[in-house]
Amino acid sequence: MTEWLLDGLLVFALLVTAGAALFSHNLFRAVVVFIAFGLLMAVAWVRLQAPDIALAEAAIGAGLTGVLLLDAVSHLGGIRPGDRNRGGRE
Amino acid sequence: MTASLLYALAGAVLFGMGLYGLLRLPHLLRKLLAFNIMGSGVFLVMVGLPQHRGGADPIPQALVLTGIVVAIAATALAVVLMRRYYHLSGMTTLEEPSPEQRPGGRR
Amino acid sequence: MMLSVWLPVLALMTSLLAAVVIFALPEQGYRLRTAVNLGAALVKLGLVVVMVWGVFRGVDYGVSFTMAPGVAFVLKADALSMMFAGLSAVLWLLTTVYAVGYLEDSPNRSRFFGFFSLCVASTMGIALAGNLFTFFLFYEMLTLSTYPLVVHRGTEQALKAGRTYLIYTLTGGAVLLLAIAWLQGVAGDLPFREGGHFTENDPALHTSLIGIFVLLVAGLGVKAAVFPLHGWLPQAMVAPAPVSALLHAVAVVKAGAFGIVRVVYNIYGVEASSVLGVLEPLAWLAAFTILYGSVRALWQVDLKRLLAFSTVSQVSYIILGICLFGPVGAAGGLVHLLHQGIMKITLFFCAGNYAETLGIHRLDEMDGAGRRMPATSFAFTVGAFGMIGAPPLAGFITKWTMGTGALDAGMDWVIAVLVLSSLLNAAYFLPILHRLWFRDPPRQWPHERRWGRLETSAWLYWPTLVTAVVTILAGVLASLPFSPLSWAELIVLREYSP
Amino acid sequence: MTLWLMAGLLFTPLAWAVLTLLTDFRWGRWVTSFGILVQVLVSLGLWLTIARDGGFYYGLGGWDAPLGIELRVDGLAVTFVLLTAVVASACGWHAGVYIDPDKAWHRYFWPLFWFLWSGLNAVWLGGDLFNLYVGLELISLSAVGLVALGGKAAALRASLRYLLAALLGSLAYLLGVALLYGQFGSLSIAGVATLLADNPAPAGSGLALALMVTGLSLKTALFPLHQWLPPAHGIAKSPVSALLSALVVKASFYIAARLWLEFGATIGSFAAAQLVGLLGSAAVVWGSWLAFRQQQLKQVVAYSSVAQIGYLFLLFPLTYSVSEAVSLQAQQGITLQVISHGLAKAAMFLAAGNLILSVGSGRIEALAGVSRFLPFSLFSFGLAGVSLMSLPPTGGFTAKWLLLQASLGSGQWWWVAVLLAGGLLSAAYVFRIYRASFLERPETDRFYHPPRSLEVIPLILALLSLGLGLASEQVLSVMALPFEEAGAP
Amino acid sequence: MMAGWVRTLITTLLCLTLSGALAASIWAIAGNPTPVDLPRLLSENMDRSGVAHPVTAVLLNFRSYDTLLEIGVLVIAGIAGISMAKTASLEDPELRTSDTLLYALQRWFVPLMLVLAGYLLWAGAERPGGAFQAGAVVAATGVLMRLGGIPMDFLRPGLLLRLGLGLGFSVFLVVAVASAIGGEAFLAYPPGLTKALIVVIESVLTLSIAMVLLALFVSAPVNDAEDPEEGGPA
Repeated sequence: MTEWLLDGLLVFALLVTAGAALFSHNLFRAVVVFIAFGLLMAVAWVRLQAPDIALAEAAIGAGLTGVLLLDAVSHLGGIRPGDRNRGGRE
Repeated sequence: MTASLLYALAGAVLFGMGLYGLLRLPHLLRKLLAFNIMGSGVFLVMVGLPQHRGGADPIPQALVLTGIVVAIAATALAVVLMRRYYHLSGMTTLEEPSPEQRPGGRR
Repeated sequence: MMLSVWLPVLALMTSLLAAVVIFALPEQGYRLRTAVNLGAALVKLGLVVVMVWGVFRGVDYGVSFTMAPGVAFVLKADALSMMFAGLSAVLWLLTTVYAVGYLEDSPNRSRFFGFFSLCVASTMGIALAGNLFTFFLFYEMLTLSTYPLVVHRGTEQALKAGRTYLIYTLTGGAVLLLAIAWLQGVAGDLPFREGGHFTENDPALHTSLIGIFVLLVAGLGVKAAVFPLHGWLPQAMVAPAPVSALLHAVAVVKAGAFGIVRVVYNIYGVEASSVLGVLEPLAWLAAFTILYGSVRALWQVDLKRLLAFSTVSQVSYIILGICLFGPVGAAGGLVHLLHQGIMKITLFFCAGNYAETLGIHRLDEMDGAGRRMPATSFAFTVGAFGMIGAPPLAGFITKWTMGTGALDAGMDWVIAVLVLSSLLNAAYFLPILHRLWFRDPPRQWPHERRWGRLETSAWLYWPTLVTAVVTILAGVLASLPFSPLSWAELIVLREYSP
Repeated sequence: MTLWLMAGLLFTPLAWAVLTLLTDFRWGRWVTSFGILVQVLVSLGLWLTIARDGGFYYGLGGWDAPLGIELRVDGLAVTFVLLTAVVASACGWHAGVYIDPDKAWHRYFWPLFWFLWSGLNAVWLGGDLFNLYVGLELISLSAVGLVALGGKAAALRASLRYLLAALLGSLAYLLGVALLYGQFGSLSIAGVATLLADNPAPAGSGLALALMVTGLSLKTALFPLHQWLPPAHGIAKSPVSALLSALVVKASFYIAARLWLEFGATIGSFAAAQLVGLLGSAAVVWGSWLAFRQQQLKQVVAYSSVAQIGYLFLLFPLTYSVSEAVSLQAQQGITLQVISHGLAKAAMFLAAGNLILSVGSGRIEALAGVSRFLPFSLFSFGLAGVSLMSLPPTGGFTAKWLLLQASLGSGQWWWVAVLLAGGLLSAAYVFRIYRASFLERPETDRFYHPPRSLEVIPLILALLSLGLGLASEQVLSVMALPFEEAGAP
Repeated sequence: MMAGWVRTLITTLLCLTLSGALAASIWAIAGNPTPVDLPRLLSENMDRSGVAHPVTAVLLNFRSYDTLLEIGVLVIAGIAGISMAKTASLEDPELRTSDTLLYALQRWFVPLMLVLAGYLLWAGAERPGGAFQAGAVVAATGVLMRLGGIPMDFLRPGLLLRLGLGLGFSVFLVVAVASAIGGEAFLAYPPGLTKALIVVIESVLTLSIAMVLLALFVSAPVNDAEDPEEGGPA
């Protein structure tokens, strides 16, 4: 039963973070939430008995992609105030 | 109903959400996030569905590993293109530039 | 025998190769290009003469290979193809000579002669095609290779005419393709065969066969300029005179008419066509076109446009002839394929001569041109009388034979059409002749050029006279073997008793 | 022997990709020309071998399907391998002359070119659903890289658009693969087809096929999913455009067609087949119309690709629940259409590149008077156009002839209208360009004359597409060879 | 054009329908048994694969062609990425992130991560882990160092970088071709050498993967060095 609860919560959290990554107003926050999504995916892979993917997801999905996107968002949207409306928020 | 199936079904929902994002969100970075979320959804279906019947299946797991590497390659390439595009056009969407924006890059 | 395989291919290749060589030659290579052109034309004429002799003795020339699943590429020489091939070989030689003179000093000659040769190659292919598929192949090639000739001058008017030409012919081609594909689906790949294929056909097929026939005639009728599909022809008059000559006398309109002959004789068969009841409406349509073209010609003020409407009228003689159920009428129609070619090319050469030497384009500028250019005007007179059907010229032979045939077939109304059309022909040609010979020349020609001893350039002078003489000979010597009439009778003989 | 040919086919492009990565553009050109030679010989050799002995399945690494990855080496696959060799070597040769070697980033052209080639070979021979996915990604990413190479903002926008469309398409395909694997536990196309033939169509596989075909249609730019194609193909450098239009879009179509032919009979439906055919027809009409409306020469050619791709999708309705003979006709017609469009479109893009190079502008009006000075490029363009108009004796004509027969034979006469109208519409846009070039302007020769080799290459391709019509029987006969079930050589 | 909300509505409906259909299909598929039992087939052949860990066996032996092409995809992305990169100094101060979180991460994590990478690589043959994970970790380390302002000149687009990009891929390729020369089929490792070869491949792959990912990260920033121009006249 606890396992079901855990799985249910995890899936719920996955969907919520995915939704937040897509629809949150602030792009920076969206990327941070996306990193959280990646970490949750890593946990999900552990639950699916796939430790290899969990490792890869943590390193690549959450880690590298996250850093790449964070770096990008800071350059695409964040630096100059004039672009905030175009870059940060759609 | 097993936990694997639950994850597979979650994958289906993630795919739909990602698809919406990819189609409707204008900002390129959002599109990229949406692509990655879609990808995660596909990977969940890929592993979750076969494992529903009998324990861990290494073959889809290996496929998903390959898929993740392809996805990161695509993402990284997209980021490079995007930043270069932004540098040259000052735009973060794929809309055709309006005439006053057309000449040259800014920054 | 190898030669029997290679002769048709060689006849085709001479002009194809000539085209390739000419495209590759530099624009300035005037002498070499002329040499290649004339050489190829002579070689081809030689090959055709050999083949005519062979076909007469009953040799089978042919080559075929499978091109795509279910269809073959077939080249075959029978009496009918040799008629068309002979016409195109003779007239190519003359027109080449003429065109060399006509286009002297004008730009883009390399392009012109290249496509000119391609055009003749297509005509040759049409003549030698052994089934509808091969026929269609060359038929479309003809469309494409004539387009650059029509728009050759590159003026707005030329490009507009080119567009009209393309819209008509490509649409016609699409309709023809549909008909051929449908026919293939109904009956398989049909080679052209004397007597046709549908002598004992299944009545269940009748509806499809009638539908296919209508589509075939519609597709071919565009090139043959049958009313109401003739609209492109008068517009295409902006092309240079040798091109008009070629389009009218040999290549395009004749390809359409020839195609209709092929369909009626070698695909459906005369008997099957008449059983299907498709010949009679076609005859009416042809008759109407004959009169319509003549009437329209009455009101033209531009010489070449007048000749164009005259062509619309004359080509339908061929179609009318083959629709007459009977060997004599058929021979009349077929012989007109040659006669009209020779007469019409004479007239166009003359029109070109007037335009090139004196700058005359319109009828009211022609006053007294007979005194300045007697030879050309003589040729024009011969051509015009031929068209009217005055004995003993070529046109008379046509009309006489067709009239006899119509009486044989019991289609008396055709006589009325022939007479009326002759009157109309006279009505638009005789005033021109009157202007040529009996009016005083103006003090100043619109744009005169002089070429020393002859009235015009030798390159333009001799072809015109030759065709005029041939027009006379074709009439006078009609009863000799190998005259157009005898050959047409040979074809009809083989057609009606295969 | 066959082993070596396979090795050459699969691995030399990859090896050359690495080799050229280490050189600069000029050296890369020499290395590439040697590689092209090897590839052409190998492709030809394999084609001849298959033409003699028939096809076979090849298990890579000694592992047969379903555990390993198997390659399906049959007549159709080697025909496309050969087509790729011809078109890619022409484009490579052209690019070597055409592309400015002094720009630093052009050194990356060659590795991307070779990766593209290897991806294409992998797709033609692929018999494994997931392996095809990786092959597709290999093609897509290298194609995107080629479009973006040294590009300006517009090129980057086009390539980003292209990238996103390609990724979306691949994901849809991959989801279908996931469903099929969940259903059958096998990734081999042949294996799944066998399983499907034995049982009635299981639930869920319909959606899998729909997802895969939709994803692949997006990558093939089927109307209305075509918007990404014209900007990308129009803005890339001409040799790249040629590669993209001639080969890259065909790769995804090829997979879709294979899937349909293997699975369609059991899990497809008449309505779905008609729908795909309808979209293809809409593509023919709409693409041609847009091509006619363009002001830029290369945009005309790019939109023409949208139209020509439309024909390919007539395969779906013309092979669904029809007789063997009709289905075969349709397949042969589509194969010919793929080949002849590949050759003709490559010729057209290369010739268009030459024309643009000489008049110094991409606009159609700029071509006025060019027919007098650049007859060769224009002639190649026109000859390729004849194939697009599907007039005889080109390969495009034979293709259309077979499709006409198939439509009439299957009773689906409504496609006839599409086939005939498509030819006329393509005539409209091709002759629009011809017309522009025939306009006479008083100026004398003001054009840059490109090197002769640039002019010869498209001419060769155009002549090949012409010759294809005359020799289609020979080409198609290789396709129809009996298939040896015997395993690896 | 359609109003924005209409498009949004249509897209929403499309995505909902798709998700629903997908879920239904998954549910339906989950109800049937699979006709092919691939995991069993795999475990039967495991002893011939040379490694103990099934995922590694699939990746580097049974389906090694996939992996080869996948590395190709990665290299392509790297090439396309560095083709956009400028040769200007990588020590551009603007590139340095002043993020304190990252700075802290860098100080503590870099050594740890390198060790982790080594472990992952070494463990790959028997336990979960392997070239991808190790490569990703190395790359992540590099990214951290880079963000901390360490220049890493070898990532400048040059021969060295290109060698690094191609290395793992070419070793893999050489093994594939060499195995064919040895008489086996492609990508079939000679018996006995399997384990050694797989370890070699894994190691160079780690290096290359890290290199590609880092190169992509480094080439993403754009500075004012020069505007790219249209190369060809097209």
